[in-house]
Amino acid sequence: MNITTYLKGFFNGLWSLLVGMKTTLRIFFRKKTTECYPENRGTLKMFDRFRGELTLIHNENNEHKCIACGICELNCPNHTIRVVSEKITDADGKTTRVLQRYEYDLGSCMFCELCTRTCPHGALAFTPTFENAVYTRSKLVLKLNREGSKLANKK
Amino acid sequence: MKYEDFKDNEALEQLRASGTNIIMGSLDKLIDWGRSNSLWPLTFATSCCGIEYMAVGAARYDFSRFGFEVTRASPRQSDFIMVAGTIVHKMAPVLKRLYDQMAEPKYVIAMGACAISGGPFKDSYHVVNGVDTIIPVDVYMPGCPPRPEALLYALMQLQRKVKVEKFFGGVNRKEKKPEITQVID
Amino acid sequence: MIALKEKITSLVPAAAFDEAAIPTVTVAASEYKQLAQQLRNDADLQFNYLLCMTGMDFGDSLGVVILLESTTHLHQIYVKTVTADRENPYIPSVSDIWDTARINEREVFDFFGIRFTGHPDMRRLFLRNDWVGYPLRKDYDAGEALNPVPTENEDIRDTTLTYEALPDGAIAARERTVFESEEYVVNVGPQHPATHGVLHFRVSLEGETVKKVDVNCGYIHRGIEKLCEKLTYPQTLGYTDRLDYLGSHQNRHALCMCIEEALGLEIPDRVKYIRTIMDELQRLSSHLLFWSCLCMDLGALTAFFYGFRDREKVLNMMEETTGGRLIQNYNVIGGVSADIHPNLVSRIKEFLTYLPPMLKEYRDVFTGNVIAQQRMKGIGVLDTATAISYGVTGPSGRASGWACDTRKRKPYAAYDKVEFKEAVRTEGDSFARYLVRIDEIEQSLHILEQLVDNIPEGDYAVKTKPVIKLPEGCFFKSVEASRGEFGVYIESRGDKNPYRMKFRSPCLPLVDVVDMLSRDGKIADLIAIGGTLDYVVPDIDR
Amino acid sequence: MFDFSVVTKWVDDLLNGILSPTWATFIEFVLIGVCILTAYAVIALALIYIERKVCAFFQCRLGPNRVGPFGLLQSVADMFKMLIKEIIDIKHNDKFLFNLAPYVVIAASVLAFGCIPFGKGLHILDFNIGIFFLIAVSSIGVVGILLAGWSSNNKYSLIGAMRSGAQMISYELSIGLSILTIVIFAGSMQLSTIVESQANGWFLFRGHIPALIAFLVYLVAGTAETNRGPFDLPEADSELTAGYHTEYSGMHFGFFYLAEYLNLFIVAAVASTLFLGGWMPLHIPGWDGFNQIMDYIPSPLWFLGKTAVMIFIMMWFKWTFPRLRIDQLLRLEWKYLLPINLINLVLMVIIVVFKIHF
Repeated sequence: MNITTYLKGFFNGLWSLLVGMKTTLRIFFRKKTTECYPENRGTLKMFDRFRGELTLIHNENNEHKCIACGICELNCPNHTIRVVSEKITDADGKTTRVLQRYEYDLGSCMFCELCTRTCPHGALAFTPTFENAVYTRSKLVLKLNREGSKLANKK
Repeated sequence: MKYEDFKDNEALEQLRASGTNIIMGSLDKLIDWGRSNSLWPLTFATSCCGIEYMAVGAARYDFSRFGFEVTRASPRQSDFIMVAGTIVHKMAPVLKRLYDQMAEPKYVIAMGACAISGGPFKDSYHVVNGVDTIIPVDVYMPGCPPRPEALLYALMQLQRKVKVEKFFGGVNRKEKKPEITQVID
Repeated sequence: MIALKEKITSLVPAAAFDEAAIPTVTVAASEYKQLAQQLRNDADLQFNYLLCMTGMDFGDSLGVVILLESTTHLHQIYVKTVTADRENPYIPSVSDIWDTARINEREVFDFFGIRFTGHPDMRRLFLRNDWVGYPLRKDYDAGEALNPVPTENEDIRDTTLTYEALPDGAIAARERTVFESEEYVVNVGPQHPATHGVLHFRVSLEGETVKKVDVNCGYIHRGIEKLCEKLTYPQTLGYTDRLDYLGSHQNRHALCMCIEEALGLEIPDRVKYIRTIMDELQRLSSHLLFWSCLCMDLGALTAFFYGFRDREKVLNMMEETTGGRLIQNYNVIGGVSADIHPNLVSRIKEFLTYLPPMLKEYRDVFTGNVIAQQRMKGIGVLDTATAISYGVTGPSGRASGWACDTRKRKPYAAYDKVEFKEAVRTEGDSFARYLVRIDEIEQSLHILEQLVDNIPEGDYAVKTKPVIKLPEGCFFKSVEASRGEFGVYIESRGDKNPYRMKFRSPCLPLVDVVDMLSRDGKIADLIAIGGTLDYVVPDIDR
Repeated sequence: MFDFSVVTKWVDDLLNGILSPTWATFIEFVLIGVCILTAYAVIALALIYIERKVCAFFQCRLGPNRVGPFGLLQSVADMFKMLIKEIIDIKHNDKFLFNLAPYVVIAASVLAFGCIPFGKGLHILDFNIGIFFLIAVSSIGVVGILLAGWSSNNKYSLIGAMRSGAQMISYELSIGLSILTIVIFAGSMQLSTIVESQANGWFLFRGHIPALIAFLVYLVAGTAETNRGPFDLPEADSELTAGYHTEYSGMHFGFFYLAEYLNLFIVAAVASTLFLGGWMPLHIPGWDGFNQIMDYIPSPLWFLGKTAVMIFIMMWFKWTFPRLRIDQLLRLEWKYLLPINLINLVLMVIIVVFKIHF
């Protein structure tokens, strides 16, 4: 190593360090990019397509569209959904399957959307909620059909 | 965030109710304030959730606002372990050991479906169905992977849990003292 | 194709030749090695790149299917060999012909219990040494009773077995030492900040100098391949996202294309464009993450945040359209799950002007930095022939002078309609690997620029049958994922679930070369090499 | 300019007036001990907060802002937690040395801390070989680190400690030589004399190029001495998990943590004392009005201000550069800094002998 390469290497190295320091200092005074959750909770809006948790869509009359066919349960790759139904015979002697409990384990859902995509009646949807952390495991197994809800009449 | 906005307050009230001690109450409050605001995570991630965990540390979400950014690579110095990702059979004893190596008080957050229940890989021959079968879990955070805000929410839930703990009063964590092991070197 | 057939039948008359898009040669185990050697060395064939090795359980027999490719002639061939003995299956090893076979044969041994004679290191690769049974065999019982969750750490052995086929047909087992008892062996991992997940290196040190590295995988082996055998095709899609989660869209793209090709589905141009755009966005996010993590590994903590700051912008774009930040879940069989979001085009355009100044910042902070350069230049040099032999693809392969970009070699989606440069460098060191990725960020921007205004009108998906059944046969399709060639191999028996689904992981070869590259370097070099190879552990372990 | 020796004198007289000399001295010891430890803790906590805020700003984020106003109480919360965190007892280690090591480290930094002149008359230890004493005691710290690494019975710790040893011994040379340059210039090793002799201009300006070079070398070597990035090899997160303090938990780790920040403060304080005039206000010969205005600013403020600037520069280093490799680290010292320093020393001697300084 001769003296010129020694010095050249030294000063080039020094220069590159100074360039780096200049850049970081510039960023030091730049506006920060942090979003302040939870302070911004009021204004925070998820993207429409974001999948937070599965819901059974209920209309204002507390009616849903699930006929308890079980296609979603069948399509779910890891048994996240359990559809409990019962057969009810009405006055005319016609037997229909009625949804009793729509169980959904939020703690094992992989959000693959196969349930919503294969549902023949469009009864399911993902909502963009994300504040779901809890202290007890059992609270993550949700019952999706609301209390007293019933099947919406087809029009 | 207001108290009512949080989920699962019932579990919190249960904790609060146990082992009240009025005299030491204010000292407890001070300690809890310190602990809850200085939760240092262990640098630990196994899969996808780990990337979201990094994203929370990065500029956009920045968990340093809460004082969580001092991620320690050594379990001895960290306060909680974020189980971010699938835990498989081969990893299970390692996780257990990491947990044992941590100093009290220590907390566990199960992040994502894999850590809660095995998630997508529930049926696999090599996946542990939920880390709560190996170590006690304080907060369950669903999602696959949970988004960064959900992670911050879970951290706040953990803070709330820490805040109702009693240092001098009753013992909330009924656990026997773990055996002492060496850091995996 | 005829030439290939003639050539092979002349070489090994006993081989059965099956013509298809990719021809298959079936040979007996006794002739397998000889055929492999000839395929590799014959001037007209030159199958120098072992793309994919799949262990198979055919029901009555066990076997191996290897997919070979020639980097000069660009032809491909499957070589299949079987052994009927399920109790003590032996197949000759080809690890001395293709280096990458070494780790792949260990994987096959781990999953199927096939022992390879002549292989230097027949240890389990993913599962624990005390694991009972071979999980990917069809008769394996996956119950908890056989293999409960262990409570004790694995007793890691310092010795390994190698099997030798004696001339009289008998098999002799010999013990070989991995680490001598007096070596100073440090465990880097499984929980270590620089292994990018749960990878376990056992490093033999002499002071600061690394003497030997033994890779111990499997701390995130989730058994995806076995899971897929029980799932229907649409259900398997979700699992590809979770292999290499930084290339989730690309992985899924490969699987979708493989299934679509097998079904003979015609994919609309719009879908191809959308998929290409999302692929490139994914590549951007992955490379930005690579940059961040490398900087962090080398101790430049601030740079990590710059990379993530810009990556968030990419994630925003993807999330708005696909609904997922990391796990995209966007490709479906026959198209994509939803049309692109109306904002996507404008967001991409905004990003195209946003990123270049940031790239300059990267240069100032890290690329040009004398410390960073000295830590990467000349460190971990991988030459072209070795890279091919080890099957090191992607940016790491290209840094070694191997033009291995699948987008150029086997164009898919809309890659034949765009113009871009394949970033190839010849130095083969860590710095070259780093620069290739920086170049690829620029090329990705360039591709996006060409595509974003020209997305053709049309459907975003074609209708498929409710139950998808693939015709009988084997199918392979590969894409250029962020870390290399990601391939999907499906063996179908005409059912609604695959008989065997194998993912060609781009990261497995990467972790395989760590030992070779980091020998006689410093501990810090090991970190730099690991960082620039940029493997994702769940992709290795699957 | 207010002289703090008035206050100390007053306290001394008061105590001697009402107590026997032995008791008075004893109480003075206790008082000073309490003061120094309080100052130590407060400065360390403040520095931890500042570091976290500064690094956040370099990284386009906000940093702690939820605990107390602007997150000011963040490090206080950390302290509370650390104080009651379990101290794990480890099997198969050298118990005595393992428990001793953090105290050695903290004692070394407290001793060094005691030498620093905070303001006019605000001095704890001031004797004729002050700077020599400071160098000597601050190097005790490395013993603590080596002990910690050795006694932990952990391979990472051992590698970290060995790195630290190599690093400290090398960079001690540069620190010593660059300080020697200034000692030649000042003609004294007493810190108060060094500060006093900068009344007409700081050494950085008066000493021509050699002083500037010595300053830069001192900055680099000082950063290395504190084990901070880009020289944080002994605890390199991504290589050795936590280096020599991997096995330490609770307050024992807290001592290492505090000592790291205090060493940062000490290095910065010494830099400002030697090169930037310590507590001496900025005086420009001839500008009497300006000098008088400068004198109105209390001397501790001057000192802390200069130290703060130095600390910021060292944080700036840490948050910009990647970590060096061990061979680069040693090459930088032995091939660049040491030769430069030696030449610089000769230059300084020439300048002093021929009196060509300001």
